[in-house]
This record gives sequence, structure tokens and C-alpha cells, in this order.
Amino acid sequence: MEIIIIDIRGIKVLVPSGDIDMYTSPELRKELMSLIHKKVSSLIIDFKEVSYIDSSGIATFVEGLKAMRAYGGRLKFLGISNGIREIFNFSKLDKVFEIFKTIDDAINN
Amino acid sequence: MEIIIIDIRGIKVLVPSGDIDMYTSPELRKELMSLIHKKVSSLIIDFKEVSYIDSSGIATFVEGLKAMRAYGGRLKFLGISNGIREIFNFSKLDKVFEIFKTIDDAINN
Amino acid sequence: MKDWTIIAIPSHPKYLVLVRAVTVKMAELSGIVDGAIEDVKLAVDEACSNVIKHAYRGETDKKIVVKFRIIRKGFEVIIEDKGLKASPELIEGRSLNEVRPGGLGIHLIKRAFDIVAFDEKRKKGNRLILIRFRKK
Amino acid sequence: MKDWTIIAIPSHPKYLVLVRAVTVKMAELSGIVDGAIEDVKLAVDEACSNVIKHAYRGETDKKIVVKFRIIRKGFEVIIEDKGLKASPELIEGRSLNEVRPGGLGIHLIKRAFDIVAFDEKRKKGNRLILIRFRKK
Ligand SMILES: Nc1ncnc2c1ncn2[C@@H]1O[C@H](COP(=O)(O)OP(=O)(O)O)[C@@H](O)[C@H]1O
Ligand SMILES: Nc1ncnc2c1ncn2[C@@H]1O[C@H](COP(=O)(O)OP(=O)(O)O)[C@@H](O)[C@H]1O
Repeated sequence: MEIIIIDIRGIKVLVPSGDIDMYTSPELRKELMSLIHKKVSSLIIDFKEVSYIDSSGIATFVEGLKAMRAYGGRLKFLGISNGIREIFNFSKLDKVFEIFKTIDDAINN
Repeated sequence: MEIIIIDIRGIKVLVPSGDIDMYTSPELRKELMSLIHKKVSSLIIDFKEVSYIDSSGIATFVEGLKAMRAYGGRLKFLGISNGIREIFNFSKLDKVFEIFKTIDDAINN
Repeated sequence: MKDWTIIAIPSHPKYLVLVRAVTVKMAELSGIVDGAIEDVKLAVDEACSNVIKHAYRGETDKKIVVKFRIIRKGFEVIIEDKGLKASPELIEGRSLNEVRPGGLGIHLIKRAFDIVAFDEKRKKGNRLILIRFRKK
Repeated sequence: MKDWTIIAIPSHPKYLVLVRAVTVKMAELSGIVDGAIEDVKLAVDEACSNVIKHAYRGETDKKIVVKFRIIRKGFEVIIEDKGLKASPELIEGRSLNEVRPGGLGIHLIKRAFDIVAFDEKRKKGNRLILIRFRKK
């Protein structure tokens, strides 16, 4: 997994690529939490380059979501493939995470 | 591996896709030899969908080439990737096989 | 054991990618329908992650053995470790209605496999038996 | 053996795809340069094909064990069988100037690995040792 962070109209977009598993999720957690510790009001995760996510990856995002909610921040997901969508649905997290179709929706909503 | 055979202006083009290895090359050999037994004057192999070829695959084409040469037929290769090209070079077969860049070159030459 | 394919890895998370690769290829060979291959891959990965986390408590120099076999009725995977014994009840898993990190693994394993059972005859360590039936 | 990753397959060509998948992932983990990964994959596949063809004479229900280890100086692969003994001279390989099917395998193995040697201490079957040094 690799992570790049881009800035779109003042909003940080975290773009992980490759497999998110027990090996790589600690790295993801580090990047995610270091942004959240700055209390960013919105944070977008773009999944379009994510080839795989396991429960440790999902747990990382649940943790991030809870940390952001604590100060009223919003964690937004983008580029969710059908395969990942299915795992979110199954885990009953599709209702918990905010999932958007386009970057504009994610920014403006 | 899967194989499709198409007919372009009366010339047979064999298009294998996937991995050609010790498991799949007998199937390739069967298809190749059944065309050659009909003494086709030209036969084109399009490699563009081949993800992997091992020595059993190469041996199959060497066998086909020899069988075609015996009656004056020509075996032509198309869509060779750099990786496969390297194996042909290394095996000193790049000079033995006729390798073309485009389907038109392969047909007209 | 001669019709089994076996992969043994050190209990370090960096080797999970190998287990996933072998799982996918074996699932393909077994004739499992395409859509289910990703589920099976995730399930086997989750089971191995659990071995590292729970049975070996994060120790990365132990051994995990994963065995695969194509059977007439489907696809069988066995995961063996020499770590702490899991209590068989854990196979229940927590409720998914609660939003919290962790506790998803068992559910993802049971989503992909029809049979999920610890071999209770095993004396030391764990042997998790996973079977997926061929769907008609 | 605890820092080894091991895959054991039945000696049927359909399982070679598993060996290739594991070889690629291990080569990636070992930090071998990208361009060489395909060479290493081909070499290990050729060595296993040789076991099936020559050591087991095409018998598909025997066992092949492939062991991988990342070492400081590079990447080590060991291939073990319980078949007919190979004569160590075969490692020479035939001349490539002759155009004929067959006889390429050994050359492809030596192209990818710096050390290619049969373990002569092994009593039954073969143990082929392959080492690729990290290139500076
Ligand atoms: N292989 C194992 N050995 C011992 N305990 C295990 C094993 N797998 C799971 N467990 C136990 O079952 C619980 C539920 O597992 P799981 O659903 O994968 O969630 P998580 O690992 O995220 O806690 C774990 O918290 C752990 O207590
Ligand atoms: N694992 C092995 N066991 C026994 N003999 C072998 C083994 N590998 C190779 N050989 C012998 O070495 C020769 C050269 O091998 P190779 O270059 O792979 O060509 P091929 O397998 O196409 O004949 C083979 O023909 C065979 O006689």
C-alpha cells in the first residue's frame, strides 16, 4: 500500500493504493490519525486505487470516524468499488460512513 | 489459458490469452498442430493477450515452426511484449521466428 | 496429505499477501464462482490475521500453516498454529449492530465458508477447518 | 526453518500457477528489482516443471516442496522432490545455437539465479538450491 495526500480546494484527500491489510493498516492509521489530530473539519478518503481491504483496514476507518465525530468533523468516502461496498453493507457500515459518488458531491455536501 | 482462432482475409490468426505453461501448452499444441496439419500456408499467432510463457510454450512454437517449414509454410508472430521478446532474444529464437509489429505487416509480408 | 496444497509462513503480517495469492489461485482451480473468490480470499486472510493477533499475541516469528484441498463437494481450507488455544465460542462473533472497531473477522469468515469449526481433537495450538460447498 | 515460507504442491502442472504466484510475492518482499521478478518467476516455474517431467516422469500425485527465504545477500529458493535423482552435470544445459524444442529450462533458471546447485548430500530425491544476489 502507498498513500498520497492531496489538497483540493482546501480539503485534504487521502488516496491509499494497493492492499490494506494487517500489514499495511498501521501505516494508514498513522497518516489518518495525524490529519485527524489537526482537527480537519472534513477529510475525504478516495478508495479508487484500493485493491483490497480487510477488517483491520475497516477498523482503522471506524476509529477515524469516531475520532472525527468527537469534534464534529466529517469523514467522507469516495471511489468505493462494488467489492468494497459489499463488505461495508455486510458489516452494516454503509449507513455509518458517508459515501459519495463524485469528488464534487463529497466536497459540497 | 484460452484460445480463439479468427480468420482475417483468409489467414488464420490464433490468439491465446492468459498463461502458457506446462499445464496449458498441451492445449495450445493441439490447436496449433490441427491448423498446421491442414497445411495452411501462413499462420499468425497474436501474443497480445499472453501474460506468461514458459519453455514448454516456446517448445510448442518451435515444433510448430519446424512442421510448417517442412512444407514451406510460414509461422508469424504478432503482439510480442518486451518481456516475451526478451525470452526469445535470450533463447536465440528472435532470429528464428518471424516477428511483426502490426497485423497488416504480418499479412502482407 | 498428498492432494493438499500447503503454504507455511512466518507469523508476520507481511506474509499474508502470499496466503491471499495462493487462496485466490486455489479457489479458481476449485471452480468456485468468480464473485465468491474475493470473499474466500478475505476470509482466509482474516483467519490468519486472527492467528497472528490472538493465538500468537502479535509474535511474528511463529509458524502458520494453511492447507487447501479441492473436494467433490467444494473447497476445504485448514489453518494451523501452535499458539494459544481459542475458545470455541468465539466463533459466534459479536453483534454487528454496534459500531466499533474490531470483531468483524469472524463474521467475514462465516460469510464465505459454510463450515467454520475448530478441530477439538487438536492438543496444542489451533486447527481451524473451513469448508465451502459448491453452490448449485 | 522458521524464517522460510514454504509451499508444497502435488506434482500436477495445474498447481504451477500457485508456485508462480508465491514466487512473485516473495520476490517483491525480498526487494528484487522489478524487472527481475518475471525472470525469477519463470526460473522457479521451470525448475518445478523439470521435477514433474524428469524427477517424477510425469506422475502427477507426488509432492514438490518449494522453500523461499529472504537473506541479507539476496533471495534463496530451494526445490525438493522425492523423485529420480538428476545428474549434476545437467546443470550445464545444451547449446542454444541449435533450434529445437526443449532444453531451454536450465538456461532460464541460470539466467535468473546466480547460484544453481543440487545439494549433493541429499540421499533420496533432489534438492535444488537457487540463490539470487542483490544487485548493487
Ligand atoms: N485464532 C484465534 N485464536 C484465539 N482467539 C481468537 C482467534 N480468532 C479470534 N479469536 C478471538 O475471537 C474474537 C473475535 O475475532 P474477530 O471477529 O476476528 O475480531 P477481532 O480479531 O477484530 O477482535 C477476538 O477478539 C479473539 O478474542
Ligand atoms: N529435476 C530434474 N530431475 C532430473 N533430471 C532433470 C531435472 N531437471 C532437468 N533434468 C534433465 O536436464 C535436461 C535439461 O533440462 P531443461 O534445460 O529444463 O530441458 P527440458 O526439460 O526441456 O529437456 C532434461 O532434459 C533432463 O534430462
